[in-house]
Amino acid sequence: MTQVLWISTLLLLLALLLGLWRIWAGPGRADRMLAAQLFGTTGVGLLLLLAELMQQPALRDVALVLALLAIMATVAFVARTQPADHHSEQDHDAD
Amino acid sequence: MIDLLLALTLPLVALGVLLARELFRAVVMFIAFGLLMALVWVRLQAPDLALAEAAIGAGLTGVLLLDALGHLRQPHPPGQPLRSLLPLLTILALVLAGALGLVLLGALLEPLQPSVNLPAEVALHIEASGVAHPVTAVLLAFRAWDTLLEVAVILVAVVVGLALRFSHDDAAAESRVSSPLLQGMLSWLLPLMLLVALYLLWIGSYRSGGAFQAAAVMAAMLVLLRLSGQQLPGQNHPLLLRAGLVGGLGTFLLLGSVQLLQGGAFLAWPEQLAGAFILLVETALTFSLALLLYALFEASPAPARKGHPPRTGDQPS
Amino acid sequence: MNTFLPYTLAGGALVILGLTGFILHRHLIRRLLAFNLTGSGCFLVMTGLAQQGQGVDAVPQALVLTGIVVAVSATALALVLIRRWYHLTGLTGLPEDIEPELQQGDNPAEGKTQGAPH
Amino acid sequence: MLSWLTEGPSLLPWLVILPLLWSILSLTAGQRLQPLIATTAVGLILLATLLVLLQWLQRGDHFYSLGDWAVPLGIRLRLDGLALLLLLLTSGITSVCTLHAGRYLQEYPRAKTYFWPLLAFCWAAMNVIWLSADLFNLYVGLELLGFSAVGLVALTGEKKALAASLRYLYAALLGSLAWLLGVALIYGHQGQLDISSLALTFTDSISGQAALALMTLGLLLKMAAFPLHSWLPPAHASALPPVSALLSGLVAKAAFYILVRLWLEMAPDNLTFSAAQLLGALGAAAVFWGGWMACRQQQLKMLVAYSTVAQLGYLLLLFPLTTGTGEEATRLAWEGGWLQLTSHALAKAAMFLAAGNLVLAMGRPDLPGLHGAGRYLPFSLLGFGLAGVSLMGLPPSGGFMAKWLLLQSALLSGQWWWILVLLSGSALSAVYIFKVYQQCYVESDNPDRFRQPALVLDLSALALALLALALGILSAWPQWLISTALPGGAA
Amino acid sequence: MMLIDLLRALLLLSGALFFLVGTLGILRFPDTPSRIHALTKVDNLGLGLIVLGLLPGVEHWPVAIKMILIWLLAIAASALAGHLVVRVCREFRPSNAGEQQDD
Repeated sequence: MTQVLWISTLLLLLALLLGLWRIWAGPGRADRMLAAQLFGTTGVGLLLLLAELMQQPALRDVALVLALLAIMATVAFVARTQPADHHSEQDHDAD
Repeated sequence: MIDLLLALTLPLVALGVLLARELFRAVVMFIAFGLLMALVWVRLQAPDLALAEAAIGAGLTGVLLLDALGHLRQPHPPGQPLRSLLPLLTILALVLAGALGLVLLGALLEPLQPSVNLPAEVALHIEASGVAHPVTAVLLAFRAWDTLLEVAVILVAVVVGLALRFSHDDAAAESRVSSPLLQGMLSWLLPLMLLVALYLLWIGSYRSGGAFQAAAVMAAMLVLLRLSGQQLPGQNHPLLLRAGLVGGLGTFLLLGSVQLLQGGAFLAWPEQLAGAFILLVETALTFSLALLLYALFEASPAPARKGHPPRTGDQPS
Repeated sequence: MNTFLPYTLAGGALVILGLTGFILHRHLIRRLLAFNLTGSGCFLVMTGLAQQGQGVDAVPQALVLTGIVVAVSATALALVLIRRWYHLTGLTGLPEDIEPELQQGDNPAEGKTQGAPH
Repeated sequence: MLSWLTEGPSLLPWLVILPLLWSILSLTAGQRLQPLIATTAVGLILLATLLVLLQWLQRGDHFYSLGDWAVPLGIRLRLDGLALLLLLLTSGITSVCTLHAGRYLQEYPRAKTYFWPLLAFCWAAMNVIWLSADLFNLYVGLELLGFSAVGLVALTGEKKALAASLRYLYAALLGSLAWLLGVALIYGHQGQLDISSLALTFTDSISGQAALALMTLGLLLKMAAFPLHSWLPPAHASALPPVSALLSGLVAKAAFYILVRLWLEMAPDNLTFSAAQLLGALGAAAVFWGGWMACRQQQLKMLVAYSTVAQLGYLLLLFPLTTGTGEEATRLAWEGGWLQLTSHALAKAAMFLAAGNLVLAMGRPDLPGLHGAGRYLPFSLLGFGLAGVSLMGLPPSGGFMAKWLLLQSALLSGQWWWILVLLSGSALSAVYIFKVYQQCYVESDNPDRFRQPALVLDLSALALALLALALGILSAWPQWLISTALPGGAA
Repeated sequence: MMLIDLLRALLLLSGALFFLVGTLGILRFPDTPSRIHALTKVDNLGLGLIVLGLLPGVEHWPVAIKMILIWLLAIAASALAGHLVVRVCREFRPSNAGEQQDD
């Protein structure tokens, strides 16, 4: 079982590195932001695996916090980083 | 294997942050760096730091930076100065970096001979500290003096932010997201965040967690609330807000002085009640630090609307 | 204990990279990023080195926690100043080319804003 | 009373608690209560300082364990003659600055609201640093000091002040990181952080040397030593005058104080002859460069700020003159160095306050604006002039006494080259101070443009200048105080 | 016991593989909407599989609830992120196409 956990952890780490490449390569801002989002989810998975592997239950709390706050960067990106002269259009958007 | 991979990735990501041509890319890379740091702290057997890094490094700092980025978008005069000095600076930086690298390599690889075994000391005295979790014991008993001053440090940063804030009219111009989906999600996400914050606060006395991590989660909750364009309850009571900001430091000082006023030492907790006192201080700190961290975000000057140049502060009358 | 060594060295590398970036970048936010990277490097060295010697140690962990909070305060403080500076001048860097040492007398920017007649 | 002084609990923590309480109260109380709070707080802090002095006279040097946790686990405060000197100096100068600011800030209603809490934090941070004996606690103290000082500089929100405060902040942050890295190395290799305990175990290792070098670099940046000084003049010149006085008089000295503690107390054996000479050479370069730049300035406050760079340079001469120079020369240099710090703190605070008054009166910040000041503003000019006497090192000022002691030490130890530095530094300061005077005595045809500053503004500058002057005559007591803290316990 | 272990191993490995494929997905798809699709679908499935694989190993039920909660949170977060970013793309397509250089 431990080996499986190790291999899964390594695979996830690999996915993490790929995600890093995605953030670097872009090309657009939206892509970078999304890649960062996925990066966070991958981190959550990694933390859950490590909690089992290292026998550290506290790591699940870390994963919980990470999952809770995962949305923050994207919301800040959408709310604030977008062109400042567009706020009026942003406000009355309906989905 | 994991350790080597992580340890190698860290400087590479740092390089990415520093070399990114577009500033936005640098900031997103930095957010990813924060997350990697959280993983590194996990591997360094420091879950408390992983928690703090996940909440502060990947959460709040990222929001602060993205928020600032949004305000710095107008084109600025091209050709930043200092072109003439740049080659000189480059050489200087490289020489410095090289020297520092050699020195550090030497220092880091030197065999360690600690004259004191502090972890053993911590284990020896943890019983008397009133809490079971070593990091909390260090923060709120053994080295409470540092923690007290650190709260003051945040307060100073907030005060400077308040002092430099633009007038309130400008603040109305800032953008926010208004999406029904976001509102719907926040209606259960925010209470959940509050719950998790309280859980972290409580669990800090015997496991990883504590005031700072709890405060960071709570601050994130307030920031999300603000980003989604909602009013904070009590936002229009400046005195209440001020009281909240100084409340943590005040409570810490007050409870720390209880023994002092009875002839004991400052920051010594009463023998039987040490655990209760620490929990009390931590609770006050959590709420106050959350407000402070939120204020770090909120106090930053809002952008001026076009045609309304910001007030430039005082002119002698 | 050897698992901690790679991180200590990575911390050292971060410090060096961050320092170089801090010196070479002119954009204030980039310098702030470099500062944060250097800070993380210092924290890694602090924890990693101590734990290499003595195993898991709560003291450096607590110190680093303090350090992280101080670093986020520093970042926020700097961002407040940077924004205010940007809104007043439209610059994202310091006016390095008007270093007082290189000028006859004093900062010309001062002369402009204060309009001191000679 | 006497028994309470000898046996009662030490009052050291109050020196930090009181300013922190002040800042909390001033942040929550309304505008009208501020003067009352400030007066009470300053009064109480002065009282506490005085009582701490009395306690020290009764029981001598002592430690105070915070939370009753012993080192190496806990943090302790340390009171010795040197810390006491700086506590007294801080209380004195800050009180006068508070007095000055109370009147001066009436012109700056917006800045006033946040000036008081920041000032209180700054005071708390200085007292933390003077009393701290723990490397990491010093880091937190340095950050608290740096942030509040940066905030004080930025307070007016003007362009110039913002640029200066940003530069100051970045320098301070870089300095703190260097310090922190040094602390990390020391903790990793030694396992403890208390300076006095480390002094017993500090070994001559690569990591030890690297840590010392890093921490020294950080502190040199923070005290604006020669090649790293460029952040200081704009920051000190663009702040409000009471802030400039505080920064130049006291805040800039904090890093030097720690530097001395570090080298002469924690790792005296690691300070080699060449390292000490190098530190001295940096100081000498600062004396020349700062003096030269001060001579070239056209703005009054920039001139005074560059003079600070020069005067801080003298302090670094302490290192070569106390390293391997024999007992008598070491003692002379030790007393001379700290006396220089004391007299410069008083004189420079006075000079910045006076310069602020002059600028306020003239309505313009440049030197030609001073024309006619000699005739119409003699009182404001007197404060400036008396402070200048001490800076130049003319008898009977404290500056003279300090330089005289340093001179004797240099003679005794055969390091004649420092004598040249001392003499030419004094000559340079004479040049820039006379340059100000010269402008003041150029006749002005238009007396109406002067506005007489309020009496309390002039008086506060004058009081500090007189103290600096009197320090030369009454130097026996401070000298004794300093000598009790001589490293190696020669006293 | 063996069967459960085998199942867990299968779940964990396929979860990790899903992550890898998902990340590759965002690497390979040509435009932002389809990349968002890859993000929200695949990585949540991956995390779900990993959580499922880990569940039999936990001793206390609150821990299991916590892990499921984490999974739900992650799903909600990436759905919301996808939604918000799509909206931004729709609004600012012209300005989003090219990269601006900030310095």
